[in-house]
Parts: sequence; structure tokens; C-alpha cells
Amino acid sequence: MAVDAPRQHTVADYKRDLKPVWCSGCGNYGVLNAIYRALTELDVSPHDVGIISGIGCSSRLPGYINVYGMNAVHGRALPIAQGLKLARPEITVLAVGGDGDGLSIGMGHFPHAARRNVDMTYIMMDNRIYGLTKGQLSPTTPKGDVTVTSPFRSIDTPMEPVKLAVAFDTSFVARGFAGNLKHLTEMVVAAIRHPGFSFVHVLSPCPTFRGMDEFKRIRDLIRVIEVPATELGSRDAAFTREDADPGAINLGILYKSPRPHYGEEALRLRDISRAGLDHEPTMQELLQEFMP
Amino acid sequence: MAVDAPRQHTVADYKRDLKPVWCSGCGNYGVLNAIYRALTELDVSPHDVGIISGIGCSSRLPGYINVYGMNAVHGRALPIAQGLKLARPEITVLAVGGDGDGLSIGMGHFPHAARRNVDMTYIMMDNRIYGLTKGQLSPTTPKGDVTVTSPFRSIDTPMEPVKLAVAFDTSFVARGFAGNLKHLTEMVVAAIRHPGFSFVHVLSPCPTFRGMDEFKRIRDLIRVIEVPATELGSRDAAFTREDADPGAINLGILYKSPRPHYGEEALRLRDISRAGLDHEPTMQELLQEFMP
Amino acid sequence: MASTDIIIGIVGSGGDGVITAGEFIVSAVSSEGLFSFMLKSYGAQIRGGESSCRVRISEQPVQSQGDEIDVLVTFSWADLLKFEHEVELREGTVILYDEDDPMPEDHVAQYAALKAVTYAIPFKRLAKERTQTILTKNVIMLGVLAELFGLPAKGIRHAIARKFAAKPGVVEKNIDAFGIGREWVKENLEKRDPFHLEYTPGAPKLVMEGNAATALGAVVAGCRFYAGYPITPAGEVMVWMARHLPALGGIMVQCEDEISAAGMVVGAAFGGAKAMCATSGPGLSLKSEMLGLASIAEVPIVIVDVQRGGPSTGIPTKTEQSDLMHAIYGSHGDSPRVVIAPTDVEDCFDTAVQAFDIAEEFQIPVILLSDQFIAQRKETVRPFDVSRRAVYERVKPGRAELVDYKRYRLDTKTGVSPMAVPGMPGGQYPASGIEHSEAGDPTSRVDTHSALTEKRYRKYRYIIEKYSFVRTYGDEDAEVGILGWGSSKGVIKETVLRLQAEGRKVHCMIPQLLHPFPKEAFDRFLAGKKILVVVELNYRGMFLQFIRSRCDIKQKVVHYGRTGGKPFSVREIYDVVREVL
Amino acid sequence: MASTDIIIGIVGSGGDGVITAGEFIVSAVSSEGLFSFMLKSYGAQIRGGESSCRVRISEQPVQSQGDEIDVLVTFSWADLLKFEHEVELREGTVILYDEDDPMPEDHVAQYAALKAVTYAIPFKRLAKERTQTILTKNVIMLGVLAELFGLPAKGIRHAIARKFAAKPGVVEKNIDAFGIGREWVKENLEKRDPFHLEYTPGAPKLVMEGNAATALGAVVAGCRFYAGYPITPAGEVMVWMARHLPALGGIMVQCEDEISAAGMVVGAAFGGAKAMCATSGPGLSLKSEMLGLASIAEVPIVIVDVQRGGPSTGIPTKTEQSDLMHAIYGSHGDSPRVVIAPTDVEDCFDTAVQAFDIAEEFQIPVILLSDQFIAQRKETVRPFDVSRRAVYERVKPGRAELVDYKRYRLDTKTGVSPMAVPGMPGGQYPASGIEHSEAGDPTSRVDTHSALTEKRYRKYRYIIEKYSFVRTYGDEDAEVGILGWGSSKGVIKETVLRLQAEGRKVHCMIPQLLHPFPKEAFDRFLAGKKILVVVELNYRGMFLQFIRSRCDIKQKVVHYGRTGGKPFSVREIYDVVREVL
Ligand SMILES: Cc1ncc(C[n+]2csc(CCOP(=O)(O)OP(=O)(O)O)c2C)c(N)n1
Ligand SMILES: Cc1ncc(C[n+]2csc(CCOP(=O)(O)OP(=O)(O)O)c2C)c(N)n1
Ligand code: SF4
Ligand code: SF4
Ligand SMILES: [Mg+2]
Ligand SMILES: [Mg+2]
Repeated sequence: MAVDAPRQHTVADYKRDLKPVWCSGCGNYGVLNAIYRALTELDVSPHDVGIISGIGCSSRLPGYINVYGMNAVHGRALPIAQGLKLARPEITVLAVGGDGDGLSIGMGHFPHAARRNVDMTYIMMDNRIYGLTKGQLSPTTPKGDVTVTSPFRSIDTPMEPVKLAVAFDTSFVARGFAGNLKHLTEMVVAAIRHPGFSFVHVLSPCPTFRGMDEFKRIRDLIRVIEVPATELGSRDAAFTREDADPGAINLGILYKSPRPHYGEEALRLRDISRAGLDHEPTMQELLQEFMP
Repeated sequence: MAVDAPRQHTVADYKRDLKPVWCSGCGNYGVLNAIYRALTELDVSPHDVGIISGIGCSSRLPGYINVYGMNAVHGRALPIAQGLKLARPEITVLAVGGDGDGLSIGMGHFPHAARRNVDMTYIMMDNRIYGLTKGQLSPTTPKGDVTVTSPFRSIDTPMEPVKLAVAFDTSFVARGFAGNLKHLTEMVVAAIRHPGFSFVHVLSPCPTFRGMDEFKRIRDLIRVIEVPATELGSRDAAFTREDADPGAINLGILYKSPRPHYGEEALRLRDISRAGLDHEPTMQELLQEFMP
Repeated sequence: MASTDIIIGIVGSGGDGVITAGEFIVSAVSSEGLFSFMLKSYGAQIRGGESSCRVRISEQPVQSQGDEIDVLVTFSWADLLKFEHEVELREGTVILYDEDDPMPEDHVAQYAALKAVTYAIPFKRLAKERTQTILTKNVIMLGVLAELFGLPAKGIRHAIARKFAAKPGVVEKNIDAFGIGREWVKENLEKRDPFHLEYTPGAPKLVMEGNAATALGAVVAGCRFYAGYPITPAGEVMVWMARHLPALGGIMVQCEDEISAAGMVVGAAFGGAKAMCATSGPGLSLKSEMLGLASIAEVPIVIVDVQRGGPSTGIPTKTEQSDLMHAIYGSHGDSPRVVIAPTDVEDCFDTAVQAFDIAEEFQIPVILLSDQFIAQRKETVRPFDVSRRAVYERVKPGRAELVDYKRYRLDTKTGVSPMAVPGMPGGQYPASGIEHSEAGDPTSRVDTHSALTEKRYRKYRYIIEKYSFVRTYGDEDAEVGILGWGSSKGVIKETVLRLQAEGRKVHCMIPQLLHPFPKEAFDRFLAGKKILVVVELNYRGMFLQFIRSRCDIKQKVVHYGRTGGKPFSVREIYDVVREVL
Repeated sequence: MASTDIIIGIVGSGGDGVITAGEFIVSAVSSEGLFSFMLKSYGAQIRGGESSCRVRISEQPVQSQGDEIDVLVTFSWADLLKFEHEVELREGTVILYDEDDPMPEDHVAQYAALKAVTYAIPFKRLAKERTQTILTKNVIMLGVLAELFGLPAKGIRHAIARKFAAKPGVVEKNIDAFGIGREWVKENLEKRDPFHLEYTPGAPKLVMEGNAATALGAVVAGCRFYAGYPITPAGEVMVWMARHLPALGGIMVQCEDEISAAGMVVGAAFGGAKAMCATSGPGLSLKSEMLGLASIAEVPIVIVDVQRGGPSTGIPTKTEQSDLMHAIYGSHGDSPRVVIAPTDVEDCFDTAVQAFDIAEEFQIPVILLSDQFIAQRKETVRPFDVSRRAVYERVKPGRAELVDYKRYRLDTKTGVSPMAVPGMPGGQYPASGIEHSEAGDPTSRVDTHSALTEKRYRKYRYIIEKYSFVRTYGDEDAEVGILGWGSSKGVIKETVLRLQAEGRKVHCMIPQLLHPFPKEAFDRFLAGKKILVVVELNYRGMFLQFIRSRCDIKQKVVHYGRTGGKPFSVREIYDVVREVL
């Protein structure tokens, strides 16, 4: 991605002419704006971007960006996005979606995406609820909360996306807040720039199903931190930091585990597999192995 | 489960008259024997036990035990086992299966089982390969290994089941080795006794697809440890311990996070939901809410 | 003109209380013993966008949503436009709108052509001036409707009182608002339309949506285990179970996905419980593999599929009958299962009970093929007899059978082998998704595979014998026959009644059991017919294809199918049938 | 008796090298220009259990595995018993066994009745004494066979040399062993049977299994992206791709499950790549939802389903044709897809190329319905022309089209709208599993849903027009017609040839395109037939049901279907057809 040339694009280039279906006050607007700005800052051409989502309020996002988008099926943004990136390494690929999409039905794909380490960015818009289906428990809903599927309070221990991502050794982990556009934009930019699978956990409140105070509640807990580079690679440190103060939520780049991404490894395999051959095998050559 | 009464059962009671299809030298024999012994020690009646598996060499196990068993579909042992336990709390329920079954196709169920914390035991028989399908990469195959699906060496970073289980806050995590029957039996007994979701990671070598030395290779690395009770509850400590010596594999009970299990919570919900009602609602009473 | 059947449409934006108003009407008429039927529709916004509802009221049981709207209330002309494809007006329609939002110029001619009667009403102004809040606007509107068209006022007051029971001040305020509306009409409006509901009050009836009826039916059948994953338009089944199963000592567990939900249900049923999960198309697709497991392991489970517009995510909020083929054929291999379809809200209750009966008696997965149209509409239903059923329990092995127990015994008449459940001494066996011997041991022998497959399919004959319930309407000896299924029943039945009232002969059949195919019932119906009209809400004509695959159809066939998104109207079906009559 | 067609069966335990021996024969005859066809079969043990193979050799193209075995070699009588359901002997069968394991008493009478010719051979002893290892036993056996029945000795030596090329000492040892076997026969055996292969050597041919042929076909069609999850009996497709795609600059990625594999393929194809995944029944079931996405989002993907015994886990190692209905109908909603079936190993190559052609031309998911019988058998095939094809590339929008680009343009003749791919300036659009407008925006409008559904199904007509390839054999004007599909082709064709040789008239048709249904081709075939024999390897009779759902069958129908576990034999089909001839 060329980022040094004089900037060619403005935010308007990434906007698409479709009014979001989101409720007013929804955190997703913040995420959308952050992505507009991040793409602008990275100055990547709209036609060189692919954004894949699952299903959910948050997953409507690709429809509002002037890129190659896909609002796919629930929980499968990661496989589709990885397929796209692996087949088209020159495209900037993002996967986006909700907490339910990514941690519930899509849970099985997350650790594998992390270990496969395809060079793409996954933005999880966590509202701690199922928005689109109207207010059911999500994997991040706090224990004890009342929802339509937990009318007598939830008895499920919530998941912690950042800790999971760290446990999965995701090569880049950050957290942002839909209400802090500037910082979130920075996180998205850094994530896209990171070579490998990057994960941005975004607190993106759903006032409709978690109440009007959710924004304020979160704003009171967040603190932007700058993790020292030396600590970024430690899983233990990341865990300790997340657990340190139950009353605080860290925003920032929280973990990094740089290593060759899948695309690079695949190129290495190509070279190994061609050993002894100075060209791409022809079809006729492939036939040889079937000669008796 | 009554364990104080004079023992009623012997290992023979749990054996079933079907010859395992496993290769000679397979680690799974050790696991099978450990389960026989554990059930004997716990003295639970064969008809009060349910063992559910997915698909794989390891998943053939239920067929060799004289209990209510199910060799189900690939990757779904955990949902089925949880359903069984929740519907029949008085039954002792185990889920068993391979590394591929549990960490690849079944990955999405593991963290949810852990957070749901149903009172059951999950035994993962990890041979670091796909046995039944004849030698493909598994999620635990070491990077760089040659398998039929990684002929030019694997480029996938392997998963670490114990660390994942800890990250998922599994309420009981242990590791055993198929070649150490006595210790493995202890682990299985402790896991079944633990009230809540317990996970036993078993190193269960596949000589056929990982070579005859796999047993020895593992035997050279393992060390039985006794984690102090005070440290058992710390995720950080568990991580640090696992990472401490890359040349060693810890066997033992490695992590505990005791909390009410799902069945207890469900009973609590029952009481809350009956508030104001001194009996189980009748069908006629249920109809009332539909009166205009 | 005294009306015994009125259709009211209401359109507005998020805050307008359109749906609540409709629900008050339904509640009111039901409490006074009339019948009603209400459909809701929303715009694209997740929340707070435009919404509309359509309520049909009648002294007689209401079969369908009817055709065009008699009385339309719109709080906003802009919102009305967004529903132009769903709101059809009749000649002489009455239109009520807020005087604050005057009728756009271009509507005038259109409505004149329709001979519409229009009233501009100061809904908003009355609310603001007389109740100090805009929120009562919808209840004032109800007052207007009650006065103008004779809607049951007592019932509406009762509905208001019940809805806000917990908030006394609110009850009063709304009762007042209701009065304000009525008064305003009395004092200011000169009635220029002929609609006026005439009725004799009767015993109160129930108000129910199909999803709740399904859940209730399951619980009455003995279901105490529900595993679900949220999906529109099946979500209410889970919500209902979450509210009621705990008190009943049951378990409702929200799973991580539909595969897990189906798996939990298989596990629970293997354990001896009556267990169910409900989903919609995408979830059903995901459950395909688990369905196969239940099939070969002979585990009795019930899967509810509330169909919506497909394929893929499709149109989650709208109805369609397009999962039929997947329900029948989805899952690799020869995997038997039963598919039954409820036809209306009350039937959701009945078929849910029956689904468990079939599953338990035959140890086979049963798919209950509901759809958004019945699942999410509110309907007046006659009080159920929730105790009337001899609920079926699965056959367990006796003591003799437990000696050298063979779970998958072949030598049973119906293919059903007694099933031991955990906790039963001596009944231990391995269930298996792998082909197995009678004892449950894995095998790859051709002869065993063949024998076990035959055993699993043998059940079909007995299921058909016992459960081939069909609904027929009209004249048996008519030459024109209509075939439909599931939620199309209402409009088809009403079409038949209408045609009969016109003195025309037509016959129709709606089978409850769709698969295994009740061939005898179909053949009996086909006999003597010259023309067949097959009606279904999908593009491909799945039902017709399915019938053709089993019956030799000699008749001329008129297939009326279209994609969903909107249920059939009576007029639509009527026109199709009239063409051939 | 000079034979031009011999069937050899070999049975033994893990270490006996049974399969290797069979492969040497196949390799040998292919290198000398003959044809062969080899099936393998294993016992229940994961590894090291009993195994068997059956090799048919002929100067003429081999259509099937044939009927009973001419020559049987068994290293162990106990192992032979385990295959009793798979090894059928003919009258006059030759049986070779190890003198170390004498024939059990109770076999003697049985074989006498069969008029079998038996030879006790000191395989083990020769190996031990003459080569100091038991491992050469199978090659000694080959020497015996070569000498006794005239198998191509040069070819076998060539095969040995090629197999052990990397280990020179081993080559020699085995060549020696081969000579030892031949010599022993020359010196010690008096031939008492009539079998002796007569042939004229020809140009070498290829040896291939169906799975490799499928993979090769895909790569020739331009596939450079493969995502897979291991499953029997499809695993070899992935293994082949893993070995070859990297060097071709492609990607083969092992996914965490089949849903992910299908998802990756959708993503890659959305990105413009030709992408494929292969699986078997359980995987196909899991891909149901993703198939629907590809369908509505109009993403061209290819899914290979190598069928095995079902349902559920079923019988993973054995063949069956029982995924047909799921392939056609699996996935909720109106979700178009194409299903084509290869008929033999060579055809796996052809249909794989064609699958991509159809997918790319019509932007539709294509399912290639292979099965274990063709996928895992070794067959001699004539060298392919890997360059002969005008490979189809999908239609992309031109410059004019990119102004106000509408991805899902309705006004195209075939329903195919030009598809922009990432990287193409101006082509940005949102693809969607939600019903959408021409521009790709979500909608729940009935009219749009209806129009887009029609567009997606419009493709069917043109697919049928272009791809209705059928194979027919026999006399067009016969009154008896045989219909079959996929891997049943071989036995059906051979049956027809046999009947024709007997002077009987029969006609048969094997369609390549199964769905959308090539009705014209079927109607043409049906015309004039009085009796139809429908042959398929599943219990339910899916193919017949499917045909019935589309064609008005007036003929008398004889359906011959049974569960899989074992492919049809020619005799089986012959007997069925003879009944009605
Ligand atoms: C297979 C499948 N199951 C269920 C659904 C229904 N569904 C749509 S969105 C959603 C969850 C929404 O929650 P989340 O992913 O957190 O997104 P949000 O709406 O909160 O942004 C569900 C369950 C579906 N579309 N597909
Ligand atoms: C849905 C599905 N996908 C794939 C398979 C094929 N399959 C059977 S076992 C297995 C993996 C075996 O590996 P593992 O779980 O580690 O068990 P092991 O055999 O090594 O004990 C696979 C991929 C299947 N049976 N079902
Ligand atoms: S429901 Fe919640 S998440 Fe969805 S659009 Fe509304 S505010 Fe946002
Ligand atoms: S293949 Fe490996 S895991 Fe499977 S039975 Fe053999 S040794 Fe055990
Ligand atoms: Mg959410
Ligand atoms: Mg394994």
C-alpha cells in the first residue's frame, strides 16, 4: 500500500450513498466514521479495499462504504475475508461484525484466523448485546443482566474479547471506543498497517437495547494507555494489565506478536515446492506423475 | 455420586465386548484404561454414565465402554454432552475426542462450554495429527512438520489446548499422558469429581502417523507437577508456568476456577422465576398470559 | 352499512405507537368475544423507523388478513409511501390522517378515483392540548376509531387498563385520551362513510402469536428442554421458553450457534428428555448435519423452522414458504425425517404437540415448518384445552429386552426399537452416527447398512397411517381442486368459502403431514378432479414438484407460486381460481 | 482359453502388501498400453488390519470392476472371511493361497461345488528363504501371477523400478523376488486353469484416481485457490492440491472446518479467483448455508462432494449415491445451484473443468457430485489433452457499465450481470446475502425480491441449453430404456454392451447435468420407450423421484436402487434388465 505519495483521497471518496439503518445514537456510526478516516489517512483507493461482514446491526457497515463489500452470513466474516486476502494479496481486507457474530456463532474461526495470521484487520463492534435480533444475550453481556433471553438475569460468564485475542496470540490487538473517534481512527490505521492478522476490539454502545447510559457508563471507565514497546509482546503482561483494575477499560494497542504472515509463508512454500524447477510447472508436467 | 459406600464395581463392569480398531501402540488404549479405572474408583454405575464423542480415532472410545455412549458427529461432542447433562443432571457425563475434533471443527463450542460451566468432564486425546483421516495437519501439529496436507512443512502456528482452556477460564484444567496410566487415572478422577466443566488434556501419541518415537519424545519432556492450591486460581501463573520451559510439558492439575455450575444456576433461576408462586405453574396458569 | 368484518390499517413512525394501537384493538375485540387477526410491518431502520399494522376484526373466525383495507389511519403521508407495496386500498376506503400533515396534492386525485372518504383529524393537537403529551396520540386515535366505526370501547378500556396495570397514572391518562378521541368525533365529525361494526359480545378469547403457541404446545407435550440461538422470526419461541421453562423445572439454554442448539437437543433427547430447538432458514441449513445424526441414531428431536424470505439471509422479517425442500431433503445420505406444517396460530399449538408425539413414538427427527406469517401475527384464538392430549411417551425396553439389549433391534413391526435411556440399568449401548449393527457397533457391511436403512424407513408407513391428517374445504365432488400447505391455508379457505357463497364448486386440501408423503390422501383428493390449482409462497414451486415426484398427476395443473415478502391475499388466490372455474 | 479380460482379487493383512501388489499390476498393464481398474477395500482397523483389492485387466477400455473374480489370491483364510460380502467368486475361479495357511476343511466342498481350481503356493517360505525377508511376499506373488496368467512382466518390473527408484537396493531385491515367483511356477506348478491374458502391447497410458483427476481438472480450468477440511473419501483432492498448488503460485489452505472452507472459497471467488473446496456428505451438509450465500450473492464457486455411505457419518470408506437430493435441494429458500456428476475417473477431470466453466459463466455455485467409487479407485486412462479447453472467464463490466455500476443488473438476457472484482476502479459494490436491489442494497420489497429471484433462476434455461450433455449407449429405438447417473455409468454401459452382444435391444442414458434438470434430453429419451429401468445406489430412489418431479412418466418403471456400501456389479444390473427384456 503506497502511503507516502501525496494524498489522493478524501473522506467523501469512501462514503456510499446509502442511509444507515442504525438507530440514532448507535455506536456504529462512530466506527463507520473511524473507518472512513482511517482509509483516508492510509490513502488506499476505494477499489483496492474489501470489507467483509457477517450479520448483525454492525455487519451492515460494508453497505455504507464505497469499497468492495460483502454483508455475508452470520459468523463467517473471517473465513470469507481470509479467502479474499489469500486470493488477492494486493487488496486491503477488513472483516467487521458484532460480538455475537464473532464470539458466538463465529467463535470457531477466530483462533484459527489468529494462528493463520493472514494479513488483514478484524474490527469487532462490541455492544454487549444482540442488536439486530432485538436484545438477546450476547457472549459479552455482563453476568446478571436482564435481556429478553435472560429474563431472570443472565447466568453466563461473559467473554473478554481482548483476552481471548491475546490468548490466541493474535499478532496485533487493540481496543478503541466508538465515542473516541480520533483514537479509534488511530487504532484502525495501526491495525491495517500491521502486517498480519490484526484485531481491534471496539466498544460500540447500543443505546436501544442497553440503555441510553451505556455511552456514559463506558466513557467513565475507559483510559487511553500507551503500552511500552517492550511489554507489547508479553501475553502475561497483557493479561495482568487487563485484570489490573476491574473499574477501568484500557484503550490502545495492547499486544503485538509480530511474525511472518500467511501470505509470506505461502510464498516461501512456493519457492520450496519449486525446488529444482526454474519455472511454474506446466499442465503437461503435472501429468507426468500419472505416468505408470 | 455416592463414592463413600463400599465399592460395588470392578474394571470389568465398564468393559464392553468390542475390540478397538486402534493401531497397536496407539495412545488411546491408555486413555481407555484410565477411564475404566477412574469409573471404577468413582464406583459410579455404568448405567449412570454417558460418554459422548465426536468423530476420529479417539472418538471411537465410547464404543469400548459399557455405558450410555454416543459416537456422534465430528466436532460436536461438547454440545451433545452438555445437552445430556442439563437434561439429566444425575448422570455422570463425559465428552471425549481428538485434537482436531475439539480444536478445529469443534473450536467454537469449547470456550462456550467453559463459560457455561456445565458439570461435566471433557477429555481431549491429543495426538497432534488427524488419525482417522490418515495423517493431515491438526491444530496441534508442530509448525514445520511434514504431513500429507503440509508436504512442504506446516506454516500454521499450533494451538496450545491447556493455555486455551485457561484463557477460557475453564473451571478445572489438567494434563495427563496416555503413557502414565496411574497419573492419568488420577486426573480423570479429579476432573469428574470437580463440580463444573473440567478439561483434561491428554497427550495420546499416534505412532502410525507421527512415528514410533512419539511416545518416547513425549516421555522425555513430561514432568508431573503439583501446583500449590494458592496458585491454582491464577491465569497468569498458569500461563507463565506453561511457558516457563519450552523443553518441558507439565502434567497435573494446572488451573482451577471454582464457581457455581450451570445446573446450580439453573436451579436458582427456577426459584427466582417461581417467585410468588408456591408450585410449578400448571398449563392452565400458563394460558392466563394470553387472556386479553 | 353494518359491517361484521372490518380491516383497519395504521401507519406511522417509531414514536407513533402504531403497533400498540393495533394490539389494543386485538386485545379489545378478543376480550369482547370477537375474532381478530393482526399483521405488523416495519421499515428498514432497526428501531424507530416507520411501522404499520393491519387489523382485521370480525364476529366470525377470521381466516386471513383479508384483502384491501377498509379503514386506513396514517400519521404521516411520507411513512405511508414506504408501505405502498403492502397497503392496498379498496374502493370507498376511509382514510384518517393528522390535520398537521395535510394530504399531498398528488394524493387527492388518486383517492378521489378510489371514492375514498377522508377525514383530517387533529390527533397531535388533541394529544398536546388535552393530555400534555404527544404519546397519547395513538389512544386518541383509538377513541376516534371506536366512535366512528363502533369498535368495542369497553374492550379497549380493558386493554388499556391491563397493559398499564403497573402504572396507575398512565392508565388514567390513556383512558382519558381514549375518551377525548371519542368525544371529538361526537362533537366535530360528520360521518360520511358506511363502515360500522355490528356485533354481539361473547365470552373472551385468547390472543396469541404463532411462536408463543408453538412454545406452549411443546410445553404441553412435555418439552422441558429448549436450546436456541436467536434468529428472526423464530426468536419469540426462545423468549417464551426463557420466561417459562425455569419455573417449570426445565432448561432453556442460549447456545453459541444453531449447530450447538441442535446438538444440545440431541444430547437431551438421548438422555430421555423431550427437547426442541426453533430457528429459521439459515439455522435450519446449519442443522443439516445434526439432523442426519438424529436420523441414523434414531434420536427423537423436534426442530421448529419458522420460514422467512430466502435464500441466505434473504428477507428476515417477511414470510415465505421456501424451506420445504430443505426440510424434506436437507442432509446428505438417506436420512429419514418427518415434516409437518401448522396452518395458523392455533395450529402452531396443535402441531407442536403432534411433533413431539411423532418424534417420541417413532424415534425420528421432526421438523415443524412454521413461517413468519403465522409465527409473528397476533390472532384471536378460542381457549385451548391444554390438558386434552394423551401425550405419547417413547417405548423403552422391558426387563426381558434388557438381557443382551439391542438398541437397534431389527425385528420390530414398525421399525421402532425400544430405546433405553441413561440411568436405566442394563440398557447401556453406544449410539452412533456411523452405520451400526443392531447392538450399535460400527459396521461397514453392505447387508447391515441395507437392513438398518430399511428399518429406519419402515417407520414411514406407520407414520403416514397414523398422522395423515388433512384439512379439506368445499365440495368433494368439485372438478377444481386447490392444494396448498401451511400458512396459505387461511386465504385458500376463505377463497373457497367466498366461491361457495357465490355458488361455485371447488374443493381444497391442506395436508398437515408433508413428509413422509401421505400419498393415499392425495390420491383420494386427486380422484375426480379435472383441474388442480397448487398454491405456495415460493418461486420454484417446491410443493408441486414434491407432489409430482410421488403422484401421477393427470389433471391440468395451474401453479400459483411467487416469492414471499408478503403473504397471499384472498383476492390473489380468488382471481387465480376464478380463471379456471 | 485366451482371456482378454481378467479380474484378480487379492486379500491379506496389513503387512502383506496387498494394495501395493494391486497397484503394481495396474501400473504394469497401463505402461504396456492395456486398461485396468482397481478397487481397494479395508477392514475396520485404522491401520494394519485386513485389506483387499480387485484388479480388472483388459485390452479394451474397462468399464467397471466386472462381476465375479477370476483369480483370487489370499494370504490368509481368516482375512478372506472378513470380505465375504465383497469377494464373489465365479464358477471355475482360480484360488491361490499360501501353503502355510492350508485351506480350512469347510471351504473344500464349497470350492469343489464352484469347480474352483486351487493352488497352494509357498509365498511366505520363498520370501523368507530366498530373499531373507517376508516383505517381498507380495512381489513373489506377482511373479506367480505373471507366469501363471501372462500378466505383463516387463510392465511389472518397470513398476517396481519406478516405485523404489529412490532406493536402488530395494529395486533389485524386488525384481529378484518377482523372478523367484515366476521361476517357482515354471518349475513346480502344473497349470490346471484356463486363464491366460493375451494382449498386444500399446502406448503407455496414465494411471489415476478420481480425486486426483478432479484436482487436475480444476487446476487446468484455472483454479488456484483451494480451501479444504479433511474428510474421507475426498481427502486426496486436498492432498493433491497441497502438493501442487504452491508451485503453481496458488494457495491451498487447510481450514478449521467445512464452513470455513466454503467461506474461504466464497471470499476468494468474490475476489476474482477460481476457487474450489472438496468434501463428502457431512461436509456438504455443513456447507448448506454458505451455498445459499453463493447463490444469492451470485458468487461462482465449485464444491466437490465425494459421496460416501450415509446418512451422518455413515460408512465413510464405501460408496453410495445418496447425496443427490441434498445437492439439489439442500439450503433454505429459493437457492439456485448447478449439480453435475462425473461418471468415471477420466470424467472427473472433464467435469471439474466444466464445473468451473459453468460457475464462471453463470456466477452460480456448482456442485460436482463424485463418489468414493470413482474417487478412490485406480483406473487406466488415456492421456489427457490438458490444453484442449477454451476455459471460460467470468464477464466483467466494461467501462460504460462502471458508470453508476449495478452489480445485479436485471436487464441481461441470461440473468448473468457483469461482475466487478476488487481492484477494478469504479466497480465497488456491496455483495449481500440479504435480498438486495440491483445496486446491491438491502431491501425487503416484494417486487425486488421477486425480480431478483427470477433473474437468478433465469440462468437455468441457458445452462441447460449449453450444458445438457448426456451419454447414451445402445439402440435409440429400443423399448427398454435404462436411466442412471454418475458412477453407475460403467456397469450400466457394460450391461448394455453385453445385452447388445446377445442381440438384445436396449438403450440407456446417463446425464451429466443433473440440475437444473435437462428436461428436453429426458423427454427425448423417454419418447418411444415402453419400460424404464432406473438405477441408482441409494435407498430412497432419489434420482427417480427427481425425474418424476419434472417429467410425466407414462412408462412402466422398474426402479433398481439399494443402499451403497458396495458398488453395483454388472451382473446385478444385467439381471434387472433381463427381467423386463
Ligand atoms: C445462521 C444465523 N443465525 C442467526 C441469525 C440471526 N442473527 C442475525 S444478527 C444476530 C446477532 C446480532 O448480534 P451481534 O453479532 O452482536 O451484532 P449486533 O446486531 O449487536 O451489531 C443473529 C443471532 C442469522 N442471521 N443467521
Ligand atoms: C463434518 C466432518 N468433517 C470431516 C470429517 C472427517 N474426519 C473424521 S475424523 C477427523 C479428524 C480426526 O482427527 P482428530 O479429531 O484429531 O482425531 P484422531 O483421529 O486424531 O483421534 C476428520 C477430519 C467428518 N467425519 N465429519
Ligand atoms: S439496535 Fe443497537 S446496535 Fe442496532 S442499530 Fe440500534 S443502537 Fe445500534
Ligand atoms: S492412526 Fe494413530 S490415533 Fe488412530 S488408531 Fe492408529 S495410532 Fe491411534
Ligand atoms: Mg452485538
Ligand atoms: Mg488427533
